[in-house]
Amino acid sequence: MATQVNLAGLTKAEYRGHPSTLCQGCGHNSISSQIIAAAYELNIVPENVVKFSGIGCSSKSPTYFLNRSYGFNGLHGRMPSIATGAMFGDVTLKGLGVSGDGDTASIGMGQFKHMLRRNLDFVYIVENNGVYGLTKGQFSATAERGLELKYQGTNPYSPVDICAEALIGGASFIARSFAGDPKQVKELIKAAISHKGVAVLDIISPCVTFNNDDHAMHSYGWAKDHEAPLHDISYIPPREEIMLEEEFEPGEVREVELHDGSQIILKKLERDYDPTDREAAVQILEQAYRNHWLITGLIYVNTDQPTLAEIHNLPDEPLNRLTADRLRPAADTIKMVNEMMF
Amino acid sequence: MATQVNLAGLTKAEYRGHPSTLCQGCGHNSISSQIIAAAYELNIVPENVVKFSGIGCSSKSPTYFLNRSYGFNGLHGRMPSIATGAMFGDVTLKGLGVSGDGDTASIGMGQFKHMLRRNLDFVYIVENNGVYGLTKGQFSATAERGLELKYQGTNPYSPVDICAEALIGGASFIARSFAGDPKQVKELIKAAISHKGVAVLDIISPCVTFNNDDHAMHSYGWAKDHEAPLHDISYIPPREEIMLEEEFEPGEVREVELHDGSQIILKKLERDYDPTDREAAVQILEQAYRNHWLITGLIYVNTDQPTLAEIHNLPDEPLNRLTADRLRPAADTIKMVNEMMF
Amino acid sequence: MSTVLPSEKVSKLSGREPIVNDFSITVGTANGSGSQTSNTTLLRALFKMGIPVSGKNLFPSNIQGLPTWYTIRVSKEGYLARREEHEIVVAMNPDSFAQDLKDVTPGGAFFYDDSIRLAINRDDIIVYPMPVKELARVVDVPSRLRNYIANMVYVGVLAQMLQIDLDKIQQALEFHFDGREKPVNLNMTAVRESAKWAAENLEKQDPYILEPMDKTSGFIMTDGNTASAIGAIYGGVQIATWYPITPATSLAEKLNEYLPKLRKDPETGKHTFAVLQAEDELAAIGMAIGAGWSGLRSMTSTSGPGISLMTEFYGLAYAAEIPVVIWDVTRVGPSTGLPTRTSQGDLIMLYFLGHGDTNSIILLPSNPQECFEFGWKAFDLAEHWQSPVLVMSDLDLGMNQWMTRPFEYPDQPMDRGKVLWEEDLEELKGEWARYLDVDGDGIPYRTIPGNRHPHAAYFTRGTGKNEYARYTEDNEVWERMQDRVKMKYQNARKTLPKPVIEISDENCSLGIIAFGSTEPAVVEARDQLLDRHGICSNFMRIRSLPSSDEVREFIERHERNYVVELNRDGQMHQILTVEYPELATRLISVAHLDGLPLTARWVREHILAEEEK
Amino acid sequence: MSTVLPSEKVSKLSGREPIVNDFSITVGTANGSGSQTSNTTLLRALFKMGIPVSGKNLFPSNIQGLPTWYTIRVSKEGYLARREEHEIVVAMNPDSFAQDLKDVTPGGAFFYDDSIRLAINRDDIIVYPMPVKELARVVDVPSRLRNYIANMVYVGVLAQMLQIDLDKIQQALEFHFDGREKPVNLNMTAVRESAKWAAENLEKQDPYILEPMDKTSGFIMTDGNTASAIGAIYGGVQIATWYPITPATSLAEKLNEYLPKLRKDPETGKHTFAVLQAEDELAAIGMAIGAGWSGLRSMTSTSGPGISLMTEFYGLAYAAEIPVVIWDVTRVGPSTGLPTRTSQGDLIMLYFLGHGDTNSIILLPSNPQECFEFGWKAFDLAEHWQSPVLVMSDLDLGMNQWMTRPFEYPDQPMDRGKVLWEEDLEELKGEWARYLDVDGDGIPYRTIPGNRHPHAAYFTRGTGKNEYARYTEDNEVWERMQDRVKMKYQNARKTLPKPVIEISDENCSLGIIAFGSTEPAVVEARDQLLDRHGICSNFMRIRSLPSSDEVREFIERHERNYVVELNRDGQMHQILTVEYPELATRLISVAHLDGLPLTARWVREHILAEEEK
Ligand SMILES: Cc1ncc(C[n+]2csc(CCOP(=O)(O)OP(=O)(O)O)c2C)c(N)n1
Ligand SMILES: Cc1ncc(C[n+]2csc(CCOP(=O)(O)OP(=O)(O)O)c2C)c(N)n1
Ligand code: SF4
Ligand code: SF4
Ligand SMILES: [Mg+2]
Ligand SMILES: [Mg+2]
Repeated sequence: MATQVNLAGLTKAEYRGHPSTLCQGCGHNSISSQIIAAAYELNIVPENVVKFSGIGCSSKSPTYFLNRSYGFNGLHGRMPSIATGAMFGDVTLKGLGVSGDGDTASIGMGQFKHMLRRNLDFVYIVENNGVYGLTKGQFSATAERGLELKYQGTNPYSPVDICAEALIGGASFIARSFAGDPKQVKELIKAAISHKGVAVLDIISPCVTFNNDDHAMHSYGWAKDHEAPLHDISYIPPREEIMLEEEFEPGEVREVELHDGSQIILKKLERDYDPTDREAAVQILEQAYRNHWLITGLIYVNTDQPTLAEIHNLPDEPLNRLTADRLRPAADTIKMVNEMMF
Repeated sequence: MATQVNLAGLTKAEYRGHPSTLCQGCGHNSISSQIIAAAYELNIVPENVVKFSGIGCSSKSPTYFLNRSYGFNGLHGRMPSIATGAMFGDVTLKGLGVSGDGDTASIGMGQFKHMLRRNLDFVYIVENNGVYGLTKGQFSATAERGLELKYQGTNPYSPVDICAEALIGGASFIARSFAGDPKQVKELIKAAISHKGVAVLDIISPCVTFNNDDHAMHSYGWAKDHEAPLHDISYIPPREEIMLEEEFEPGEVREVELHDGSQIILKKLERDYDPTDREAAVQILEQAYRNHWLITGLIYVNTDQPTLAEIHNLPDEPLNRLTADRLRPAADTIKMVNEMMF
Repeated sequence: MSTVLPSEKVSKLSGREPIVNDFSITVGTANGSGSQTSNTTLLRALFKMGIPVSGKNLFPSNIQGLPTWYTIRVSKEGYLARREEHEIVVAMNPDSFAQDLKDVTPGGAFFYDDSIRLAINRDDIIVYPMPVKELARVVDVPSRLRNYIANMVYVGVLAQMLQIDLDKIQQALEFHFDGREKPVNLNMTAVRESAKWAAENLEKQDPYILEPMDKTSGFIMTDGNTASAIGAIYGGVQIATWYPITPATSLAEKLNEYLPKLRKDPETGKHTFAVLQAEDELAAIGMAIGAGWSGLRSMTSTSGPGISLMTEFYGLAYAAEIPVVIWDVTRVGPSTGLPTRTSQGDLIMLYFLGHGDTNSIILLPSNPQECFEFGWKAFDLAEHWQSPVLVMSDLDLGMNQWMTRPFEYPDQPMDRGKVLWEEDLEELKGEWARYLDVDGDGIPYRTIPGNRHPHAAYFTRGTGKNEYARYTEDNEVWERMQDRVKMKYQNARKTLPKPVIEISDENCSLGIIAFGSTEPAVVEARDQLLDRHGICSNFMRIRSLPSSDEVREFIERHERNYVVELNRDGQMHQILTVEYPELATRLISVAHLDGLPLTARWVREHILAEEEK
Repeated sequence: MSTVLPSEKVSKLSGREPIVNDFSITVGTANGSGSQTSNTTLLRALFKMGIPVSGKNLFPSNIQGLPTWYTIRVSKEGYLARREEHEIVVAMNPDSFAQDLKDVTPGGAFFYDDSIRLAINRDDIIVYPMPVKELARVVDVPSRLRNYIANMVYVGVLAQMLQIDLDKIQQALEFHFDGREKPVNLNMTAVRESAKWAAENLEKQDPYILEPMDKTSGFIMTDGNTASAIGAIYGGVQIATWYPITPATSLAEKLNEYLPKLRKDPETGKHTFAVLQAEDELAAIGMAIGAGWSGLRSMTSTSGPGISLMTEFYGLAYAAEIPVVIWDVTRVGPSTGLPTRTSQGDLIMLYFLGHGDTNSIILLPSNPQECFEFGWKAFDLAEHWQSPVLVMSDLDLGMNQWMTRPFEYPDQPMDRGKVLWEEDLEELKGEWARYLDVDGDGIPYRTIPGNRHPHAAYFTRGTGKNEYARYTEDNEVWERMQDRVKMKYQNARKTLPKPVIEISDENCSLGIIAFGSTEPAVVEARDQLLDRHGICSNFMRIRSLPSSDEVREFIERHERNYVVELNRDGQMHQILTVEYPELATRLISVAHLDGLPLTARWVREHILAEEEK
């Protein structure tokens, strides 16, 4: 029997990475699997993706998927700047970054916020476990007030809400999900990859070693019990007939068309949530924050914001392939330049 | 004729600083004057205030008021951390910081946000001119998209909204004002000083040298034309009879009582705005941002949030006056400690 | 006495001369499997038997699953350095089994978990399979504790085969579990049962045995970070700010643990201290500087990447003359480096920290006792000299258990430096100037926020200022201020901890210079050089920088001074060259870095090679 | 020829021998009052008259109002260094009037705005009041331009009194206003009218006059930051990231100005470059490193505080072997320092930048022409050696106007280093390893993101890795990798810009060593030492670190080598001591820092003092 390949002619194995060295059961591992699945199903050529991360358990995970993609494991909290610079090299590449809650919301807050303002064309995944995994269990900035950890006592500070920060900071695609909801994670990753601009995915990803008590808000137990999806989400690739398993009544779904012609289909659940309405997004996040709701799904999307490459008026031709004659002004210009001096 | 003194027995001159070396007409100078006026009218003893700043024209201004207060002109973007550490020295002191939009929202974003989470008891004034004054006219992170500056071209990025950042970041007192509205600035400073917790004042403070074209959103012209106060604000000191110039109909004013018993009286203007309602605050800021409204006044206040000193269970007695015998464990403990080892 | 077999029987069984109290035991396990408990239990039991021991943990940057090793060296001579030989190896991890097997010294003993079904292709060693799974089942614990119990099996087996006193193991467990009976009993049961199994089923064939001695009395066993934290508490620390980073994390965590015990205010129940986890190192040092400025004994602890981030702030504290203590528990750089390996590689960076012309005061503890001592002394120096004080420890010193002399209560009263309070200003009629060198020692007087005297307040900045703390860009004032500050550091030299000097031979022309955690390797290497090669040497351990006259004199006294250190570029050698250019040709660098603690062998061989040139 | 009075008449009037083309003019104004235009106009007019000139701006850290000085030195000998004497002083600012008056050299001339009603208490100088307000009124401009015109008054008066060619002033103004007629005419009117007024009302009594020469042909006049920016453009810069900071800001702003002129894509109108203002220096260097990694010619420019913040990232670029160019336009440290004063104080920090063991490649330009040259060369070196390259300029060099040789078109093709693209990998059948030293020079091969060959991709990290870029914590691999990297830097020495050496006297035992912007002071001091004191000297200007054999040879050749520099601690002296410990005793430090550019006098006196010891 022939191994199954996707439209890019690749087997799923060709999307894998090295074996994970994270703890068994770590949420980060599930997310890696969904990145692999999403890339495979999107028929992406791995060479067209570049991976980034900061420092942390989460930031190790780019080693565990897409072995055939370039990767840059940078400094703690500084993934955004490295990615921003790197993405100028070849605008035909897609950037995908994995960070942690400490990496993004503690040391990395400044760079995170400023990357959003620039609308770098980039998928920014926060594997959010409310704790510093790699340094063994200190509070991160997303830890809920009142959380108790073994060697740290009780967290006295109010938590950073990554999605609210992203929204106020000007991100053009914002979603929240939970590592224990693989289907939603996968569909959101697909949509994020297709989105043109910065896509922030705040994924609750439990740390089974240091922060998985059932009453902890980043634990499997709590998240399973409290997850409240805004909608049922499906991603439809461009130019594909909409073939969903079920038929919908009119008004039962919302559709968001992305730049490449793909579509996000949002099937209504309890409420009729419109993720293109910034004010609605502000409000739902505020309510969720106050009431400790774990709302998941696509919170906000704006398909019109110019990306950093557009702002800088870059050509499609990769800058990193320009030859010396395109980069160095011709010899005869030097006279003119000297004359421009005095 | 005797010079006039306040209840602290001080003349207004005793609240002054050195002569300003800022440009004539700079908004920052007006704010310094209002700090002086507020401190004088509050009968504060200058020795009970500690001043902080980062680096910038704005950050120079602590030299220009309250000469008899300690001051620390720190590093660019790092006022929050210095202030946080310093305020542990003596919790009976009031901290007052002046920063710029570059200092706070560009390089200082991370520290700014994290200071808010800790709810340091501190007045944090951002003298917001949308530009880097001291380095001669580059875009700051609060510059509006589309702003044109002489040597910099057109700003392509969406601006940081200091008040929205403060709100999402968990600040317990948030106000916006305009240096050209001295009365409001003064009343807000008084209220901020009386507030227990972090008070963020985002004051539009035009840079007359580098960003004062009438169409620029941080100019005098634009701000004068667009200022839309949420209410008419007056501060009433604790234990003072409410003696306002006018009488109010019931329902015409809102009152907010601060921790020291002082009151903020908000006289309704167009809308009935409740600054203790976080959701309303989120909404008004979102609307203002979208529609380029310069709403001013007290945007949000929460008088219940524990301060950093409370969180750390500090005594009222200044830590920096503890003598050696209170700091060094007694000689007889060393044996016990060695036994605690193995 | 509860050792199961008497030692006579052992030596007969092995047929070789017994090797007593002079070998190394290495245990290979998987990270996060709880072997830390069993290894330190072994270590502590040996320590309580009076045998000099040291333990080195070699662990990966990983939370769970990757191979980890723990080496216990027993040395009747009292040598504490790492050795490269592993006479006894315990293999608990299939992933490192092959490596572990290879590592056994010929003639050594190999204990292994018999559920690992891998080939044993050596016949020059003694092999002992252990039915770990079965033995672990003797105690009934929840599955998450199963691993811990499994690790107790090798403790029991080794106890039997090497003759470790089970009472001492019990003591170690009681210490570990803070006296809680239940875990102690559970673990002891596993140990006893395993020992019993070994007594009944294994035949001693190797020559290694442990015998009680009395060479550990007068010592305690602890790690450097614990010692540093407790030392800081005896220094009266009031605020400690930090950001998690291996190997510095436990220093702050130990402050959290011991401060409430040693410093709670009996009357109010309030805290007269604060330990604050900052959002990053920039903030951590900013807070510490703010606190130092406002008169608190203030510190921050970090490792290399954090120091890099603190660079700008260090310069501010230097220029504004603010006391603050900065601990750098070093790991392998550059950049992110190997976060779980040891190194002395940050030294020269600390020495030249900050842009522009700066100076540094650096303390260099060598053992936990000194971590304690410098823990309190650093505050005195910082406040006395109105300066940031850097203390450089390292992963080996900070995180491993060391046999060390007990902590000594500070022998000096607290030195709070030149601080003027209200009454002082009253006396001076308010006449004072923040940056005026009144006493000619380069140290000005300062006041502290909260001082309510109307002339107390001053304005602090990094930029140009005059004696009265007023802003100025006057070039002469600038130079005057900078020269005073430099003079201050020249004066500081004399008051910093002096080097420890050992002149074994007045006529010897060979000096060896070291600092920090490499001391044990050098001490041992010196003995070997003398005993095996007849090469005499004198020894100097530098304990602070900038260095004092004693350092110069030591160098002058010797034709050849080997500067031994654990970094690639010989950074102390570079610093001494800068401090004593006229003696540069007497200094020879002996430096390398591979992330492991230095061994006597490496030191000996490299000095020998130079000597033979 | 439009000078109003012939020079004969002047010398008669003054009654003293004329002093021609050899004096300094200092103008005191208030910051932000627009005097920059008139001062550079004067400077440029003199330059166009063929007289060697240099201009030094002494400005406060302030936008408007505080005293500012501009000194123009004219030197028929071609000396460009700062002098301490001010023969001609123009006082436009009441706040600095007293100081300005004091500063005039005895016998010198003092021009002042006669609306300043302050006492003139000197009779050893010539005094010329100027009715600035009245004269400024001759042109009708909006009030915000009034100041600019007022400053043109002294240009006109000086033109008349010192005999500056008005045509040259016109040329200078045309350059300044980019040929726009209206402002040129307005300003010229003010100049002419003021000159006319002076001719009619002032009597020349001082001996200072300017005469045309031809000693500036073959030179251009520009500032170092402009030259650095244009040099970078000829180096093919693709991304420049920055954060505003004096004195580096104009480097980035000049990139913004010249890149569209020199590098727009004629066909698409798209940009093949990006200049990006980051949120801070941490982000600026992070972006530059990311871009360098992805194959772009990438740079960032900053000053001391920014370098401090970049420390951690520098270490990452070092360890991950990523090409990136970092300009440090230095100012006075430490900490915030004096942001508008010059210094060479960051050198040793750059040399040891980053925690752990690191190495640096540092280029040290001395003049704008060299800023241009190193502007492009830095990229070649960075890509060739797969390393960050630091270029240290300073405020004096970067922001002041310098007479300099014209920019020379690069004499070498671009060196993109060892990069493998798809076709290369095809040929190698995908067999390559990112960190393998194939050629024995320490430089491995790299591929670049976007390379679509299925074996192209690799994973980049600062931490331990093997030749195949796979993560490892193996100690031997670590040491091997670090030793290769160190070897790479040893090899780099030979390819960096060589020192400029001037052996004036084969038998002379005195060497003088300098670098960067202090060269003119040293050149002049050497002449003075020889002419006035008969002391010979040879000269070496170091242009890069680590240094090459030529540096060693120069030091070896001289008994006494004075290392002259503009910092407090003698940092180049420290570095040379570390690089050549065996020659340490031949090196003597001659260093100081007060924020002002070095003068020949200071250098001469300090060398003399040492020589007389
Ligand atoms: C500058 C710096 N400071 C501190 C560290 C230590 N450090 C490594 S990972 C980490 C926290 C990671 O937490 P998070 O981002 O939440 O990732 P997780 O491990 O929880 O997935 C820290 C503090 C570092 N590598 N660099
Ligand atoms: C680390 C560092 N980077 C850059 C600078 C240079 N710098 C000084 S002030 C300033 C911007 C100030 O802007 P803002 O905070 O808006 O204050 P304003 O002058 O507009 O009041 C900058 C970039 C610095 N001092 N330190
Ligand atoms: S420590 Fe936590 S975050 Fe890290 S790998 Fe283990 S479970 Fe995951
Ligand atoms: S430059 Fe702008 S911000 Fe600075 S002092 Fe002048 S007006 Fe104020
Ligand atoms: Mg985390
Ligand atoms: Mg500003």
